[in-house]
Amino acid sequence: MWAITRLLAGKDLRVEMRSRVIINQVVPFAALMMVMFAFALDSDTVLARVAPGLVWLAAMFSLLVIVQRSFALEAADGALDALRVAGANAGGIFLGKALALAAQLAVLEVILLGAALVLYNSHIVGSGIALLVGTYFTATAGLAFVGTLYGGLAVGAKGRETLLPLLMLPVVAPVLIGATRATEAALGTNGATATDGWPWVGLLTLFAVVFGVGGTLSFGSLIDE
Amino acid sequence: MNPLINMDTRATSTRFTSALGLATLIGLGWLAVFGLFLSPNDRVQKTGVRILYIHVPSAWLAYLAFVVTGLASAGYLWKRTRSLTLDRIAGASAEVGVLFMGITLVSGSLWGKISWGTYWTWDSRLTTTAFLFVTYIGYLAVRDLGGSHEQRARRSGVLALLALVEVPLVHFSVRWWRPLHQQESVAKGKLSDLMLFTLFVGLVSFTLLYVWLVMHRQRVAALDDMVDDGGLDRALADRRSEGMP
Amino acid sequence: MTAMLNAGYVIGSYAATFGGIALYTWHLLRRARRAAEQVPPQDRPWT
Amino acid sequence: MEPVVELVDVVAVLGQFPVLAGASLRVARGEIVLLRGPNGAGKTSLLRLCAGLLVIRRGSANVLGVDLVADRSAVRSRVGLLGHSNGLYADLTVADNVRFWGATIGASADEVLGAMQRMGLDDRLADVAVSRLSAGQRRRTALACLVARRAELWLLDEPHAGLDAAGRDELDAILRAAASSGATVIVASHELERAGSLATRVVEVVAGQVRERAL
Repeated sequence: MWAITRLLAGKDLRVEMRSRVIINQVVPFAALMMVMFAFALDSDTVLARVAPGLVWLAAMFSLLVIVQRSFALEAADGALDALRVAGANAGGIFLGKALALAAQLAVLEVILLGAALVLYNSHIVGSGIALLVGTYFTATAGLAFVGTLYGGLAVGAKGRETLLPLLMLPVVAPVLIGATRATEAALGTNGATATDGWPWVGLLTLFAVVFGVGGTLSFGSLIDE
Repeated sequence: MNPLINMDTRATSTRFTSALGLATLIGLGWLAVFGLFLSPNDRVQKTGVRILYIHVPSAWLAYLAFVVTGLASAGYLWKRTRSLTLDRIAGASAEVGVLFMGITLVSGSLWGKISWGTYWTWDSRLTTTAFLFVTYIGYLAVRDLGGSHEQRARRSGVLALLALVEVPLVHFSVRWWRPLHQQESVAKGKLSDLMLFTLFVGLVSFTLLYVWLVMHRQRVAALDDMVDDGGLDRALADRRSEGMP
Repeated sequence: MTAMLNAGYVIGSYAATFGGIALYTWHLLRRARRAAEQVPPQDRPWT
Repeated sequence: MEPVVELVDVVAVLGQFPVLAGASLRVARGEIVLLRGPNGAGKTSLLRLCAGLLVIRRGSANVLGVDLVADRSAVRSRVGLLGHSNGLYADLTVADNVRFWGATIGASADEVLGAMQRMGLDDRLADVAVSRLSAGQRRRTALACLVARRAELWLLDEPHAGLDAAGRDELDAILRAAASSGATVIVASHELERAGSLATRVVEVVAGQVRERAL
């Protein structure tokens, strides 16, 4: 199982290295979202206040795009069939895809957070760095697991472009809430302090564990006919 | 013509469901009469309390439906109790649950308009309910994806179990997010005997309604599956005669 | 005035609830009849 | 000897359509069986079924001693399937693809290299992205991935399509060598002249069913 995980994650990252779709298309899309939020909200004080929420909202919409891309790769030339015929462990496929997804998402989130600091005039407080890192890892893992799980379910289905957001967005709502609150605590938004944030990291961890385990166990029955 | 009385078609009806349907109809009629006319106004909530007689039972029904969906799905996924009937019950129950969750949201927001002066607040119970509603709409969409019956059952079974784990996560995250949630409004214990009785009538008749609806919906699903399978024989005959003179 | 308005909300909620139930039931029984036409009665496990 | 493939009255559907309508087929070890028949007759489905990818609605199927009705997944790692699609990642290079598919089935780097050479893949192609290859070169790459698998049962869907004369000869030689070393080969092909000389037996697939036919 771990061998196929490593193989698949390596393969997905290599595809991204060669095609640069995420770097050339998804990152600009996410940055554009951050600018559009500023147009829509049109107030520096409001922007500074809602910056953490906007970062994670943009991350979530970008996740939808990355998941579509990740599974379009497998569907394009029948690679998913070939993986199944190769007898690849389904749990391994799940973890491999999720790992690559998490790595791509992680890079994207750093850029989004940087954009928020520059565009929305937010600041990281010194005591919040550990919290921010904790939030970042747990939320990214949770998002990647959910994305892979539902992406695999929708792959090959008719109308998958529209089905995926319907299935995924309600499920990632706790991540949006948890990551936003924890990031607010780390940035000191609205006078929140770092200690307010740690329970949220606990929730994010629980979320990631539930969907990581659930996905590894059930992925085989989701992608099989 | 009331569709509930129209039992003579015998499509998915049996003597049992007909009797159950009749009992449900009487219960619902009784509920309407008691809820709208016979029960008194509440001291605090005035006439708004009347909405609770249908709101609380429909919310109860919806939650019951989703629990049944989860249990039936678990039953399907567990190898020793695997049967497509359980899968169809899960689907039937989820559909009825979505209907009543929608009804609950409508009647709840009307009640909120009377009691709080607003249709919606971001209170944990309301928000969780709204998320459940959307989650199970997605579940029903996945059931419609096509493929074999077994594939449908497997996919949607996994999804139902994930949704079941998801509910507490959503609930608690929303609760921490907005700690200042509304007080439990029904459990304040100021209801008169007649009010409690009306609520009781509501709960009983909605539970009967749930059983009646799920039995029928499950049988419709069984018929649909049989039509699919029976269609196979015809399709096979067509297929074999391809290219024949 | 508010009493009138509130009565409107109450009636509205009853109409939505019972209307929703009736509509769904009608739809369900119609589906049942349609599907049953294609399956002979002896094949239905509940008859 | 126990047959490698034994299908009895197999029915399989795609959506509502029965792609296989009671197909029966017996293939012994070492055979090279040619499936022929009109488009849409069910050749592709027959191959996918043997690879454990299709749900069996009726009938029984046993491939390499595995009961496909009970457990389809157990047979998958032991067969090699080349379908209509090549299963290649267009953004990766030829070498990346062959290495990836080799690794998924546990083939060593040398075996993969050898397979590429046997399929006449130029060393200069190794670092070219698959998206820039011609259809024939892609087919050769996919075949190299398949050769590296050393499967017990080879299932090939129109393997000659898109290949030039040299490629076809190489493929035929590889299939003969595989069969003589104990593997079993089932080929669906329109190239009757060529495949006919390759096959030990020709089987006609018509309307989702199988009819034996003498050479």
